Amino acid sequence: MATVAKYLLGMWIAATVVLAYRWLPPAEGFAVPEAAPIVALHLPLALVAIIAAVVAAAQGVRYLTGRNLASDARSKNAAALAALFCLLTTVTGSAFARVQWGGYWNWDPKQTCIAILLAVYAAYFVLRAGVDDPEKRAAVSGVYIVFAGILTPMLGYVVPKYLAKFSLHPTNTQFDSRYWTVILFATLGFTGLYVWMQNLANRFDVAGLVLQQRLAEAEEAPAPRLVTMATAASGADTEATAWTTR
Amino acid sequence: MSWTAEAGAVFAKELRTEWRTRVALSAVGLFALASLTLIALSFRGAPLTSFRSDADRALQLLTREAVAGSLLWVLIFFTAATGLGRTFVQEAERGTALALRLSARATTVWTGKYAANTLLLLVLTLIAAPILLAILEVRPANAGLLVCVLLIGAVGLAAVMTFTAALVAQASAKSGLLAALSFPLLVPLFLAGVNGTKAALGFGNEAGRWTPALADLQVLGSYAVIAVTASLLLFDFVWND
Amino acid sequence: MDDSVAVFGMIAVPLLIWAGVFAFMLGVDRRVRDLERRVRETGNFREQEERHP
Amino acid sequence: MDTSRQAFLTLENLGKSYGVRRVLRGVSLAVGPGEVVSVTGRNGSGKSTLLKLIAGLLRPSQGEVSLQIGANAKPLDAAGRRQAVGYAAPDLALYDELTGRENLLFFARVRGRRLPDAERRLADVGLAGRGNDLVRAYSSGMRQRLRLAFALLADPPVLLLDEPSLALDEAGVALVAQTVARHKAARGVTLLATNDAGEAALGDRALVLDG
Repeated sequence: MATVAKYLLGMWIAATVVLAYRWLPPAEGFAVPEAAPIVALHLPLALVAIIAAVVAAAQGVRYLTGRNLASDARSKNAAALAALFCLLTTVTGSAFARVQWGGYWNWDPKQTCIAILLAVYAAYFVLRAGVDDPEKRAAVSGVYIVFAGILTPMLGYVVPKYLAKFSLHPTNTQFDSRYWTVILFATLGFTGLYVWMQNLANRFDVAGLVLQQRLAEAEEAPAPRLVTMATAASGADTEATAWTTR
Repeated sequence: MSWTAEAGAVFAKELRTEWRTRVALSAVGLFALASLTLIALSFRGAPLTSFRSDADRALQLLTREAVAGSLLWVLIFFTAATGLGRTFVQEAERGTALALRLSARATTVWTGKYAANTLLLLVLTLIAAPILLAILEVRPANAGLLVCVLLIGAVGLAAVMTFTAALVAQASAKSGLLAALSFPLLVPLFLAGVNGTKAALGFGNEAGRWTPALADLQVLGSYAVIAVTASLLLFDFVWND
Repeated sequence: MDDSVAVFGMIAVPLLIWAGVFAFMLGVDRRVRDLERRVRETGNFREQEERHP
Repeated sequence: MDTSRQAFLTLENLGKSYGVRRVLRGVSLAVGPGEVVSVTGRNGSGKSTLLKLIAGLLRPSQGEVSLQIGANAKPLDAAGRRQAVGYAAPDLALYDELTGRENLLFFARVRGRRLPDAERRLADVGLAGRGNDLVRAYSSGMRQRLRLAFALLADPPVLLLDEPSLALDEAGVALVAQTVARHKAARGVTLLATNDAGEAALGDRALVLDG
């Protein structure tokens, strides 16, 4: 990523933070007006978590078809970042719940989905740690993340249906245009941050793979040799006969 | 169609080997027995009240129907996680997986084992459920509905468990992995399952009508279809890798 | 007066956090670029004194 | 074996590595109908890995396995190779909870084939009359004989035997030699992974993996 892009991203997110805290009016629906910025940052974090989840599943499919360990590394990195953003979403969500309703958890449908997604990635990394051969680990992880990618979207439909009646969270908070502007800014900013992190993690892993490849090639391994039995039997080929007596 | 004959051969083999060793059956049976005993002990003193629609919401959640509906699914999930993993783990450890991979297609292997696991899960559920209901003194308002919910739920649960068990068989540290891997994927099934079971027991449905649980049955049904399809699509990558 | 201090505090903390994260990211970015340069330069892996594990 | 079922096996620079650890490197070999090749080398030189790669049980890290059944047929993919080879190895096991016959019947049915001659096949490997006993009660020698019966189950054009004489008595070793000779006479392709000099001598050629 070009250096100018990095600094632009840095300023963009800083500007978003300032906007969130200074420019946002305290929405009337909230008991604590200062809680407004957290909401404006909470939603974008969830969106980026889902973007990372999609990338993780897509790279999983790419590994299963292409069998290139770099795809597996990208899938793993995307999964790690998805877990990170899920965690940030859950933390900001419960911080907001704490400020708004006193409880750290209020079974808000969207928040519950993100927390379950976090559990998927926790399980993913436990599975990854359990397999040692890199290729088998890549295959098993790829399959699990694609299988999860098929089953988890249902959460978006099922969880709101069942948890709606518990949730204290006004499901359709009315955001005025300024909120949506900050949410858009924050989403773009966090997406940029995610892309930057993913890029760095991928390049780090790829460099590791290249070194590993060289290490394997550098290793001296005697080349296999084909010996015809006729010579061995007649004893003309000393190595072959030497081999029979071993 | 030869495909079903081959899957049938795997299914028959699973039943025969399981019947001769009863490894999974005993693991599942003992686990369920232990859980049921613990539940019986913990609820022995305080008989729960029955559901009454006029009671306020918080009290309603503590009624027999609600507790039984939830505990049943906790029991089913953890008992399944104890017994259903055995089939692949044993094949991998013994080396019979090699012989099977040389002889059978991945989909027939999964289908045969899935059918055997579903049967095991149904046997467990249809034995443990009545005992649990007896312990909590719950008479289901609509027994037919209860069986439907448990049946369709078991079909979906066994699919995810069988698929994940094949992944676990490839890992070195296996203990507890099946529950950890399968639980986050099963949340939609549990939500619908618990809700449907409660409705069948009479929670918010004293008359035992079918309509309150129709949506749950639909969720359970579509979940099972998606889980089975996904398993058939992806199993080749697990089995032959 | 104290109102602006409080408000300033409200913004300062998140900004400080972001500045920290940003600095960390720049650090990681440089280390990855160094690693890539080292990998490119060392055509033959053997003489490299610091062996990759 | 009629010509349409004769096998042509070609390995091009075949290699397998587990992460950094390279197990097999640069194996190139062509084996035609009626040929027997012994694969030798010290422990860990990749003998078993090579056979598993050919059988389609492992995915190559480098190079290619090409197996054609019939002179100008197209090479089989890994799934096709799994079905076309007869494979037996020490780490391959059959079901302890099933009898010898039940094992053979199961592995035939799961291939979508009937097995009318189960008795004959058991007798061929010296297990006549033991078909009704659970494999759990089999000695290691008897298990090895059943593995040979398993490998021959589909009358495969290619036979891959990894240390076939393991735990076999005098008669067992003779059985292996006879099986290899019969498969060679039937113009099949045979590969024997072994460190036993006598067994390796069954091969027309030897591929020495540790050079």
